[in-house]
Amino acid sequence: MTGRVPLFEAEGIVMRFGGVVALRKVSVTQFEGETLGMIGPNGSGKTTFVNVVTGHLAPQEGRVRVAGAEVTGFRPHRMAAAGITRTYQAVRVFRELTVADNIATATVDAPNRMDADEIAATLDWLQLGHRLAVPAGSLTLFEQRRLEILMRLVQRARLIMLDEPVGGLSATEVRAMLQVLGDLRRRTGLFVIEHAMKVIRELADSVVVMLAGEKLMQGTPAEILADKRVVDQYLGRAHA
Amino acid sequence: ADQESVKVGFVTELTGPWSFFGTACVAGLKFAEATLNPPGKRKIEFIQIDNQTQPTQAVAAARNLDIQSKVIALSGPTSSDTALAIYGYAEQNKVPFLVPVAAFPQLTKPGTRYSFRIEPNAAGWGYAIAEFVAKQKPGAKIALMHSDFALMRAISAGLKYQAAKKGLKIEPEIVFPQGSNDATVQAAQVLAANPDYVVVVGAGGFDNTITNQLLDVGIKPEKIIHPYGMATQVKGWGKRSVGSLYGTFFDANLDTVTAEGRKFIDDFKAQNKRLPSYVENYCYVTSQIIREVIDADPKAGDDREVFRNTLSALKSKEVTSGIPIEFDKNGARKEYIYFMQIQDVGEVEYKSKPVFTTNWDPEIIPVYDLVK
Amino acid sequence: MLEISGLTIRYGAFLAVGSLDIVIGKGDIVGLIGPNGAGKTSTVKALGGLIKPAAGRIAFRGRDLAGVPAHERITLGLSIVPEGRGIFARMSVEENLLMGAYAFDGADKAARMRRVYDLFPILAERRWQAAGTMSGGQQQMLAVSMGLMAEPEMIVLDEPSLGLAPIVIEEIGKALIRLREAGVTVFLVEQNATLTADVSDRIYVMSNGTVLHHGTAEEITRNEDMLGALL
Amino acid sequence: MTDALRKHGRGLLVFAVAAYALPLLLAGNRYFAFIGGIALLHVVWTAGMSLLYGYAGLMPLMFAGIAGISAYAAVGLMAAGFAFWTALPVAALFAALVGVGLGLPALRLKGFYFTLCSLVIQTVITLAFVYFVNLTNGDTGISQIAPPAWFGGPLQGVGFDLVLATLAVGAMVALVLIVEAPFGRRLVAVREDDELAEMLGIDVVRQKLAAFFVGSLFAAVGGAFYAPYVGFVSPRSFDVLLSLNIWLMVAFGGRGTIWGAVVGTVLLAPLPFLLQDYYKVKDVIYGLLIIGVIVLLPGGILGGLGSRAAAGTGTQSPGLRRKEAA
Amino acid sequence: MPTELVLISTLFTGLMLGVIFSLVAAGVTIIYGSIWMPNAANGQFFLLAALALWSAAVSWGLHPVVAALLVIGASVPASLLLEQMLIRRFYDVPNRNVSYFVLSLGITQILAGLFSVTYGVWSDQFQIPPLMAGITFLGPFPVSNSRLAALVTGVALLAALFALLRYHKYGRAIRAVFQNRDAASLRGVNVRAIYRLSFVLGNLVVAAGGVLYAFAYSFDLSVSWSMSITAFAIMIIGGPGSVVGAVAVGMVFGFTQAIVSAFASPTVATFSYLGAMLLILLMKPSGLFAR
Ligand SMILES: Nc1ncnc2c1ncn2[C@@H]1O[C@H](COP(=O)(O)OP(=O)(O)OP(=O)(O)O)[C@@H](O)[C@H]1O
Ligand SMILES: Nc1ncnc2c1ncn2[C@@H]1O[C@H](COP(=O)(O)OP(=O)(O)OP(=O)(O)O)[C@@H](O)[C@H]1O
Ligand SMILES: CC(C)C[C@H](N)C(=O)O
Ligand SMILES: [Mg+2]
Ligand SMILES: [Mg+2]
Repeated sequence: MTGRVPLFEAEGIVMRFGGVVALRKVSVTQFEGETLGMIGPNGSGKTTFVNVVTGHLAPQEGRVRVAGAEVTGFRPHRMAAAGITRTYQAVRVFRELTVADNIATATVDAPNRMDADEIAATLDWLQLGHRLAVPAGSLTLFEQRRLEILMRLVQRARLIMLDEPVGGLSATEVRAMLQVLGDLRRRTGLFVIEHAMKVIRELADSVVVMLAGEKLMQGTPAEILADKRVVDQYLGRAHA
Repeated sequence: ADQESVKVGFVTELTGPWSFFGTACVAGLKFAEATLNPPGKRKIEFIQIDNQTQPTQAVAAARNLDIQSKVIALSGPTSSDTALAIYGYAEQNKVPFLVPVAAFPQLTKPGTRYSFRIEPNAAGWGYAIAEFVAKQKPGAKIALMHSDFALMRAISAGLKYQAAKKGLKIEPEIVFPQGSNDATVQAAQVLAANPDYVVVVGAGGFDNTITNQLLDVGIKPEKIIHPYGMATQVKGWGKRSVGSLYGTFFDANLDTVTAEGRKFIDDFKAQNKRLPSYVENYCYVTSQIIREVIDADPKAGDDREVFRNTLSALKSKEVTSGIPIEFDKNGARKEYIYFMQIQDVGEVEYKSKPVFTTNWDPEIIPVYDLVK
Repeated sequence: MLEISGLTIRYGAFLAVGSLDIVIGKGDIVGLIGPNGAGKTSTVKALGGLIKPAAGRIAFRGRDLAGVPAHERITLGLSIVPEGRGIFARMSVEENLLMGAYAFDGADKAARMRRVYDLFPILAERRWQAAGTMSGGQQQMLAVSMGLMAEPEMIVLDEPSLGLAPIVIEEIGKALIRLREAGVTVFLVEQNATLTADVSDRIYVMSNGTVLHHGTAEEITRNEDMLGALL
Repeated sequence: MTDALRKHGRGLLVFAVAAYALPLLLAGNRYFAFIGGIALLHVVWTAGMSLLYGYAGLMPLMFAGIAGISAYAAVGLMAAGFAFWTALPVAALFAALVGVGLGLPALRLKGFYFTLCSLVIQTVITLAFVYFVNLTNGDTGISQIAPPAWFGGPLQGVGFDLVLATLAVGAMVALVLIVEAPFGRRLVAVREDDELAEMLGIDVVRQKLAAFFVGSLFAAVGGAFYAPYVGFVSPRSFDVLLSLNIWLMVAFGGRGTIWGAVVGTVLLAPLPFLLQDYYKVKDVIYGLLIIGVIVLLPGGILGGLGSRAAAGTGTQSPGLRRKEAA
Repeated sequence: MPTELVLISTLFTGLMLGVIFSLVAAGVTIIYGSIWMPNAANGQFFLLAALALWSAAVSWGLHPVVAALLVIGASVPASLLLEQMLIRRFYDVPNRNVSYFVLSLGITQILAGLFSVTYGVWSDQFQIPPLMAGITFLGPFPVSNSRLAALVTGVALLAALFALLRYHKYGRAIRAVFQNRDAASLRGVNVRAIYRLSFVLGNLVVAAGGVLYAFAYSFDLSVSWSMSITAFAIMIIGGPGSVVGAVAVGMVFGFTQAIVSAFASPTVATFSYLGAMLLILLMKPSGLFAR
């Protein structure tokens, strides 16, 4: 198991909102070079988990470690400095600012940011180069999703946690996005929440299945897709 | 006739929180205009500017009048804040400044050269209340309720100083912050303390509120003293307050009012549907003093130093009341106050009778040290 | 039930929908699919009266909707579940549902609520939770439920499957079919071609503001090209 | 830094020429010169407000209070025997820190609630000015404040006006530099979406605090100069109306446009003085003017013309610009 | 029984002030919570109602009750006119709260200017003839019947307002419109009608507050700003848009004012509730009753 360096370790996370327990002692570790998927019914705690790992929420119990150091309860900007970042379930960019300003903003407090050439190359790769002067709010959804990723890349994030990256995209765009993500996983750590099984199947090395705030199981896509509980409670007959 | 008119800058409160006083003052001034410029005499012209009851604006206006209009002297403020702002400008720039209505002692603090004040200083009003109460009831207990304004702080400082000397007790003292609107609880507290007199000095409408609350809880009007009473205030206190006391420097019910003063009162009443009070009177008198200065030395109309010196040396009387006007080396007058007791309050007029008069020298108590 | 003819929508100079024709019969489930930016949501907004079309006519049950303000359309029996959820984030789930029946004073709201709770039990469990704190998928369920609270003649759903677990999407499909059985007309605007194909009687395929194809679900799914493009 | 100066160089030059010309042209008339000086002082205040309102999206209505704290502190220090030039930095720093301390609770509020809260804080400060008589002399105010010493003599007349011009130009240069620096970019990010900004590594709380401190510093420096320039301070000199007016000047001229605030200031600051003779309608005119602008030009005078320019700090990132040049 | 006297008067004062504060803050919060307008002119509207009452009752000599009804009634057409001329222009403007704030400052400025050269010149203090004669004793504490009537009316108004917003669907509609305007209109809410209604209702409540205040206290032109600020403070703590919050916090403000000024001093009271505001916000930035 040499080279199995963890990107983050989440251990026994408990997150309660009043009476609702969103996470019950969830432990997940993601290793470098590995793409982790997360699936689960609506409200099973996936987004909450990302919120905890990226510092948006401080858990009531449990700890988060990055590179061996405890970071539980760190605010998001410190997580970003540690290279752990995320995108949002509903796309989020600085809508009023131009694409170029969005990028510049992403680099402003990134200690390890890309230089101009690398940024230009990444822009080309994500096909956003011609949109620099456009306010981000008037980009198409797919472009905005790419911009979200670009803004994490220019920071040289070590891990990008994607919350439903293909949500709202058309079939063609989903395919294009899959290609993007396929390339992306070679550049950086990826953690993907999706309801679109195709995405999970194609990207994830290992999949965490959440159910009612608990980690039901973890396994390869093939393993979890074959699990009866997953089919019954999440996928439904059509996917069986 | 080829002489230019003498210009006097009149910076007063035409808008803002003190606008009532500024406007009343201007109304008083207007009645003097008929007699101000008799044929053959050099014309005196008042240039009015609004200071918005704002010290900054007051300074700017003073500067405007000084530089743009080249006035010979400044006058006009009816509130201590604006008067003090202009005071600084006048002293620094050597412009004679005749304050009609502003009671804050420091306007004539030692070393003052260009500022002169007609209204007695407020610490003295407090002194006078203590004298009055001590005479009515030696060893009396006084409750003091006042808003937190400079003027009221000065009054209470004088009152407390003299009360201590006269063996009077001040308890409780209740200070209301600016913008207060209720005194119900305080009235009850005062009632509970059972004082012999209650001195009430609220700002604006709050003065009525306090008075009403006191009357509501059953304090007798005879126990209530207002350090000063303008016509609108007396009307505001209303019929219920018959018997209560207030201080004043000029009142339509005084016997000492001269024939000219009578005419002033009647004319004013006809036009404004109310009696004039000391604010209007002082502004009326202000113009008369300036006339006298110009008449006394023709050069005073052109030279500020001459104006200042002539004014300083002036020995005159308020035409309306016959009370002497003389300034000491700091520009303060020999001071006096009447205490009046309300006997009836009507729609336009009210009736009151003098119950006490006192006068004093500005420095009979250490006013300039009492309030800074 | 609904007749859209020559519908044209502009945002400034930008033409989002150009001369669109759609006809929906009573009791049908009609799908509208198409890629991002095709103009689907714009069409839905025009149906709801949230934007004013540049040209064209929308007739609901024979009545021209042109002069009918947004808030009156629901009382005509046209209930719209907008894209992006259209919930009231700081109201409880139950209050949101009550808002769903806002326009129906005399209605038995408790009974209506029971029916949607049957469809999405989690909502009953969370009836006091602020809608905005629900998970993305839960919010989507709530949005659909609000649309149903109107018990409309016709319901228009803009991307109801967004963010939902596969099994829930299936449930929604079943629910739509049940609605049709109850006589409700359904206009399903989707990107999820599978769901649309599964439940729709007829499908319109839209791209760049116009209808590309139109036919029964089988016709569309049989068309290989189209399938390639959509699935 | 040079980028910033290049970008705004023309504007700065025009402003500097105007600012210095003003006292010289008005030198013959101390009254107009005084109004000019007051306007220049307001430029310092509105520059700080521009930073906070236009760039950080914060709309504090306690600037007058902070200016007042600084003014009272400076006067107090001068009374204690310190030279104005020593008192100035101490007072300004102190006031800006007090401002940050008072603003802390308000800074936790989002959007407009921050504004309303700061309005209440301003009211508290004014009350305190009246209440702490020992420190402030209450509502009597402090008059006859001595002018600063300047090369052996008192700083007066045109000399003082020119110092104010320098101050105003300095404030604008500082504003330009700040806005074009990474700090400015962070502020814009915080304004647009603070949660996203935080996610991207920006320490939002710290940026807000820093912005608030810097903005308050502008207010405080202006306040410290105000005292000897006008020669009189009282609680009413620094009341809520001044706070509102400072903000209005920025909104009036155009939010987020550097020069909009200056235009707004130059138009509005002298108005109360110039309308002095029309006191009966003065407030009504002022009110109608404000309403007229907000109805006809919702983005403010300059903002209404180039609203997009208002949003960003530039269309291209420095990194990209470098590449193009290469 | 002096202590009992002070105690009862404290309670009464808390209630009286609380009711006035609550009314004004409720009016302010209704308008903010629907059309998103932080109305800085609310204090001027409040004063306008009080002054109009003074004119009607003193200058024209109308019976105080008639004058009061007239003034409160007149607030409706006045609000409608204002809505038509200015307010509705901004319904579709993004960030309209800022535009509205500027607008309301303009209105404040105009009204203040008008008051200053009219009422400000006529008098420095205003007092309305009593609503009814006589005095009632609450234990040892005498209250003028006029004030008692103002208090009872105020409480009744608050109760009615609460019932309207709680039990009438209009209440929920206001909140819905505030949170998601398009969604509300799709659910059948006539957004513009709600806006208009809220503006009128809010102003009516503020005007009622002004009228009751004028019956209970003498006043001068300076009440306007302090009322504006107090109403804003209450709104922020109570949670913007929450009428329940406005009433609860309004009462707390009233009682704090009364209690602290009785047992410490009126100045401490003013500092204390504003200080409490800062503390509460430090702990709960969204306000106590945020919705
Ligand atoms: N702020 C909050 N307050 C109360 N409950 C919350 C809050 N945030 C999340 N929850 C609850 O926690 C649970 C987990 O929500 P989460 O958003 O993590 O789900 P999810 O797995 O991402 O679902 P989806 O697939 O629908 O996005 C849900 O039941 C949700 O209602
Ligand atoms: N308010 C607006 N202003 C300008 N352009 C707009 C606006 N709303 C939509 N558009 C543009 O109109 C076109 C159609 O948008 P619409 O939202 O109707 O598409 P859609 O088919 O619903 O797409 P999606 O699948 O992403 O929801 C798009 O190009 C979009 O960018
Ligand atoms: C009218 C007066 C009571 C005002 C007072 N003379 C003052 O100095 O402020
Ligand atoms: Mg989620
Ligand atoms: Mg859409």
